Amino acid sequence: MTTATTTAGPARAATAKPVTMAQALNRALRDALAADPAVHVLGEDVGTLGGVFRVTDGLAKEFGDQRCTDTPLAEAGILGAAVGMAMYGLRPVVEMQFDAFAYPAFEQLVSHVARMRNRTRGALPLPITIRIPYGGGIGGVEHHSDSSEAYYMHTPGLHVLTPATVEDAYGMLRAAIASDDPVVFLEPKRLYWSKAAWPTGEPEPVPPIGRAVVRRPGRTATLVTYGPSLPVCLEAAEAAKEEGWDLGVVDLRSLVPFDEETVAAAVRGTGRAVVVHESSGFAGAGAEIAARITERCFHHLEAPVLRVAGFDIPYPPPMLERHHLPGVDRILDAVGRLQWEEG
Amino acid sequence: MTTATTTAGPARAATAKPVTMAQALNRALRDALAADPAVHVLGEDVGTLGGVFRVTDGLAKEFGDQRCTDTPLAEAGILGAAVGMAMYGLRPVVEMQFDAFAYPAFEQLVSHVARMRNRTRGALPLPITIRIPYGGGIGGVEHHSDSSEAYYMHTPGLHVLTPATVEDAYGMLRAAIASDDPVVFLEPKRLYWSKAAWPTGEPEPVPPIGRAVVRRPGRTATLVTYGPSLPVCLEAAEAAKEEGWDLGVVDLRSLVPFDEETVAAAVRGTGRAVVVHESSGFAGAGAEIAARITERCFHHLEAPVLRVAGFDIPYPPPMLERHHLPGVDRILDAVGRLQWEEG
Amino acid sequence: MTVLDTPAWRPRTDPAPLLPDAEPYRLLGTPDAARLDDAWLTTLYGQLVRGRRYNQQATALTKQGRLAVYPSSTGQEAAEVAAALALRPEDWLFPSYRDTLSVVARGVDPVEALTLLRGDWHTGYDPRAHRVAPLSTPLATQLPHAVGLAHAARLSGDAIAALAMVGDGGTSEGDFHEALNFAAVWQAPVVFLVQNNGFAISVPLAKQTAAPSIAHKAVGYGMPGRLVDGNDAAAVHEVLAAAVDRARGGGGPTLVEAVTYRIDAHTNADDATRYRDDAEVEAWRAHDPIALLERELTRRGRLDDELRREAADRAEEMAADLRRRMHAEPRLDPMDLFAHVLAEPTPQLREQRALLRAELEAERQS
Amino acid sequence: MTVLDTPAWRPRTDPAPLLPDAEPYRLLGTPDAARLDDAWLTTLYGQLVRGRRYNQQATALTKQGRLAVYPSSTGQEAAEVAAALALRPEDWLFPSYRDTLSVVARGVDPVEALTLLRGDWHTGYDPRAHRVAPLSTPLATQLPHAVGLAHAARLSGDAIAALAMVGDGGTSEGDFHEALNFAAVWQAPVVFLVQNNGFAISVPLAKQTAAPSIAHKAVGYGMPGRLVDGNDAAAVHEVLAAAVDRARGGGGPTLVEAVTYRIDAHTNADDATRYRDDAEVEAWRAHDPIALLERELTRRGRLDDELRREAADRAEEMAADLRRRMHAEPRLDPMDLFAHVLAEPTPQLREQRALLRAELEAERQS
Ligand SMILES: Cc1ncc(C[n+]2csc(CCOP(=O)(O)OP(=O)(O)O)c2C)c(N)n1
Ligand SMILES: Cc1ncc(C[n+]2csc(CCOP(=O)(O)OP(=O)(O)O)c2C)c(N)n1
Ligand SMILES: [Mg+2]
Ligand SMILES: [Mg+2]
Repeated sequence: MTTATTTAGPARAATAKPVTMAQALNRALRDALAADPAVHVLGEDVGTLGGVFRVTDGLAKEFGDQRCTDTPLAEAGILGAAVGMAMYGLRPVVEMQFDAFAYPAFEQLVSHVARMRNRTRGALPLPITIRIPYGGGIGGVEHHSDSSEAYYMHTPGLHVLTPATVEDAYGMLRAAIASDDPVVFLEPKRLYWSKAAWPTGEPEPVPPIGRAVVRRPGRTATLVTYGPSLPVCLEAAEAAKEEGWDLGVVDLRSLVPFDEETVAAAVRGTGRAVVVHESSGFAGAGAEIAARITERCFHHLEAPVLRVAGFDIPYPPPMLERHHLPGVDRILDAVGRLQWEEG
Repeated sequence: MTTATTTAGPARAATAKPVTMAQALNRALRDALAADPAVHVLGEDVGTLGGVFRVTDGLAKEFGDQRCTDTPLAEAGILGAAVGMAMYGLRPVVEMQFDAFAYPAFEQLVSHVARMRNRTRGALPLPITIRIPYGGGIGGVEHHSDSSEAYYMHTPGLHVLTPATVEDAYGMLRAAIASDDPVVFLEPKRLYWSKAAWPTGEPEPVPPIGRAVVRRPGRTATLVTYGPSLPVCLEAAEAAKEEGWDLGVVDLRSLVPFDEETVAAAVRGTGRAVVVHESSGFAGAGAEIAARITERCFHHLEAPVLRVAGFDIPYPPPMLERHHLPGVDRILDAVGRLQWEEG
Repeated sequence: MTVLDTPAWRPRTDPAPLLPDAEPYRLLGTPDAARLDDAWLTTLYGQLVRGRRYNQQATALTKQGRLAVYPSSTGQEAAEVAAALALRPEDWLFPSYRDTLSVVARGVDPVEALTLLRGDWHTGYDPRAHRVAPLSTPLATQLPHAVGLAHAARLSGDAIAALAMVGDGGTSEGDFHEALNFAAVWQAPVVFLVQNNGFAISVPLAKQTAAPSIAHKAVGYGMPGRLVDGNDAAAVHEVLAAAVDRARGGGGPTLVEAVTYRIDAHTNADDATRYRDDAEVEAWRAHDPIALLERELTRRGRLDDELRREAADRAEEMAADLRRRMHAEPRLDPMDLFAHVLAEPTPQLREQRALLRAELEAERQS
Repeated sequence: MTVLDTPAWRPRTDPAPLLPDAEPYRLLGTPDAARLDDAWLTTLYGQLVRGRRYNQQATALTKQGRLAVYPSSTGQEAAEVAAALALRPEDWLFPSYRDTLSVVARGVDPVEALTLLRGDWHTGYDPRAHRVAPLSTPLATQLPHAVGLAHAARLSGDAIAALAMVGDGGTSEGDFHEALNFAAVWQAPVVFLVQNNGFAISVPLAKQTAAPSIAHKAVGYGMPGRLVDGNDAAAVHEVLAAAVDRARGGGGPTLVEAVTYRIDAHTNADDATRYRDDAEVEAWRAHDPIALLERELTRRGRLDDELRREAADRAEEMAADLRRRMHAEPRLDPMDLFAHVLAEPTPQLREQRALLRAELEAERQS
């Protein structure tokens, strides 16, 4: 398993070359474009510029601007056009430049992308991948740090994926593009520059969509998290050793489908869980995760499943964001409250 | 308390005149327009036609088409214009014709309406009321039966209200319009024609936003619900008597702010709760409600809080919707599972 | 050096040829109609009579509770039919929610075309088999789909075109704008047909746009705008066919505004007397698309009783068949709710499916 | 009876006067410049020099880590300044995210105008006090706000206008379309200023629209479109002031396209060499807005060393003040996160506020 350098991953063989998550995503797109002529990348600035995060760097040059296309500046138009392209048999991979700039496409997403297969009894599946850089922690000004996963999770007919490691970024994006269903692919902005040793030779095979992974086993309590909060949770788990706590960490990877089995098994083993994510807590992803864990594991729980999430406030300006984002201390405080509930 | 005729409400004094929820909403708008010249109603077909549900019937005639305005057909434009009107000091009341047709305005809602006060440190509060007829059960074709409350609940900076009785419809809409903050006001379509005796004389005073109400006390378990599902829950509670169950029913009314006190008190009294709503369950309102109840009442719970919600599917066509909507049997089955968990 | 010498400023397109004529293009009743052959007019006539009958029958079916709702296109049959006939089989049609008639004229089974409005499912036909996009209600959202599909066809080297339909009200939506802009920038083989029928539910055109005409919007995208009498089936067909050919041949998109009138209420559930005078409706009845064709055929001495009866009979057969089949209960399987949500159901969907199955089982047994 | 006699079809507006001229309007360097008085040109000159210096200083502050990011309007100072000066105090300005300079030229404190980009809060000034809407990044979304505000003012009987700014890229968004349409239908007193600076980040105008010009979009809404040399401060000001006066007087909205060029990269974080040639930039430098003014002043014998020095000095003072104040740490209070979410915090927010307060307390003590 490759983990981001911010996390305590095992060292790689010396031959492996360190690669950022952005580069891994770029490679996934390149490999997908090379493997299947139906794959088309489109979005704002994805062509000549290579994307504002350089995730599409070089693709237009290598595959031509008809395979990797700079569109006019209109997100509903981009996604709507992708729907038509998919109806014709292509596999569009759309980039939304930032999380908050995906909102103009919300109607197309909810009313069409998510429903076309069902509407047509399977006659018109829409193999569209919608890449959205999301989340905060990069000092972005207003509207550049939203976490919008809950909106997508609540929309039936979509897959919602979010990688937390360099290796997963590659594999999961390949899986998303290979899927015959629409996938909202959420890329944690602040992990774009996280690095990991890249396997020499071919990248690892495409993982199945819908499998969570235990990043760290533990006996005291389980942290359930995903995307940008994984490194924070791993750090918290390290720090927890000082308190004598052995914390497990589950990385969901796939928010839809949701891997109840893996999560429930981990939580049953500890009887205590904290769900961690940076988007606002109220009616957020953590609500579903906590409710579901409780439904499945009630009689194994020693304490209520707690949530550590962003506050229920508009995303703060850069200079204040650290107070909003779940950090190690806030996570450990929550774990502490779990202990206390035991008494 | 006035309840919809579909529910077993107490009979009113003979002098009281039966009124539908649509009429009560109409009266709330009329009274608000009369009381405050800053109030302006706008939307598609709200003027001459009086709205497709007749909620704005007669307003243009009485107050002129500058106070109740037919707009061009563009929801983002409508809500965006309302933002500007509110910036100038007006109190716009916007109608979105149907739930799914509010999605084009999603960016304006999330990126501006919900954030303007915070963005400007309180200098630009936006007293906008966004009325959205929502939910199914009226035989509507695709895109006419969505329940979108979870999207709005997850968006910090908004109030989210939904009345379930004729009397609340009046009072809550008045409260929404009186609020200095934006309110998403969700009107349960299938209760538009529900009737209640209307108090003679002046309508009841404006209730505070953010208060749930116990519609029915109970000792066996608590049903927590809102909007279109309230009558169903009351019916289920009636039917449950046959099983020897005494079910309490809490009507949330206000999804944001969320009245934890009232809900927690009710659930602590029974130790068992089922959350009922018709929108899709996954990452839906019920997830937050269940998670929050569990956090607050864990040591009082005899069983996990269960959810009875719409399936995680696109809203079905009219001829199949009854299989999707939570009905009395499905609710009682869930209550039965609570009992079973006890063992 | 002036700004004109600088690289960013170039008048890239001459606006003049993009502007529509001042008056809607007409053929029927004009000298130009001479070039239309009788057989073609007879065909159009039969289609329009059939279309009118379809609208009437479908409206009747709402009264009988066989349709949830029906947005009639009575008065608009010329544009509805011409749109379908302007296309080759390999082209694609993107109807708006009112355009059931176009869908039927394109060859979709009249019953399957009504699935959405009947309420047994959302789409009743296979869009790929007919090259007809699903009928769907979110206004203007189908327009970017048409652009994307047309663009994809062009990328694939297929010489086809897409025809996308929308109402006057729908032109106010952002999606209209984005679609037209994409189409022009990509030179996608797509034709946009706006049926300006005077109303968006109750809202008259004057409250919808202040433009000289909807066709004038074209110049802002750099595509030609064409204005046509929407009740003149021959004229609409000619304009659309030319635009579709041009698109197919790589000439880029066109915006066509067909000026017409919605004779019936918005849907069977609407009360049009709330917002318009009967006098206006009557004025438009005098310009009825079928009557226009009849006058042309009469002028040519082609409209005899036989032709009338023949058209009426064929329409009646269609209506009878529709009635009969719509009165039969549709096949319904509640388990279909889970059949097509995703290629592979999620674990959560599997659980919910099992719950429903158990409920149905219990229902059957009780 | 023809379709033209029917009630729904009326050519409501003559399109001809709505169409922009074929070439951008210019004043500086033309015989018409004679009517401009020296004092006015001197004022403009001082403002432009100051504006250029502001752009440079703000860009420098990004390198020093004092701003999160800065989208420079170097090369666009003419339009930025003219927009602010075309307004009366009671009018409203709706800037796009790049228009810090307009905001400052309107009188907002240069430091408060940078709050968003500095990152200590989202908006640093009181929009109502200055009648300047917040700077905000979702493109084109400010345009319907401007329409709504202008409409509200008109309903309130106040004779004011709103000026809304947007980039060429922003014109592709649905909100642009919806805003212009609402404005024209409502005859709202609003003027739309599109700064066509050739690029939307890396995307050149040719990939953004195929229209003859952006100003040509106006006709599709039934409002006049005006094309102006965006680097000619006097011309932009004249066109905008006329449009604003017209709007204020009840004449309805106008769309103005100012043709200009973004000399700097998109922001300090962008690498413009990836998508454009230096040659193009150099060509535009020859048409620099300050140089255009200097040439005009020189022609008049008004540009002496004193005027130059005076302008440079005043600009330098502003820059020094900006530097000094931006190097001071901004006042930050984490508890502000909860201060303005809603008028009354929800119980949930109160709980979260208490949590943060406790954390901060613990931090202080450790
Ligand atoms: C996005 C969206 N908003 C609102 C509606 C509700 N609605 C259905 S039809 C209609 C009027 C449409 O008018 P027009 O586009 O002129 O088409 P017509 O009905 O005249 O064929 C409206 C407002 C909708 N279907 N979609
Ligand atoms: C809705 C939305 N989509 C995407 C972006 C990301 N973005 C920021 S600036 C920009 C380009 C804007 O170009 P233009 O409108 O021409 O203005 P300019 O930058 O040239 O001033 C883009 C795509 C955004 N801010 N908002
Ligand atoms: Mg219409
Ligand atoms: Mg630009």
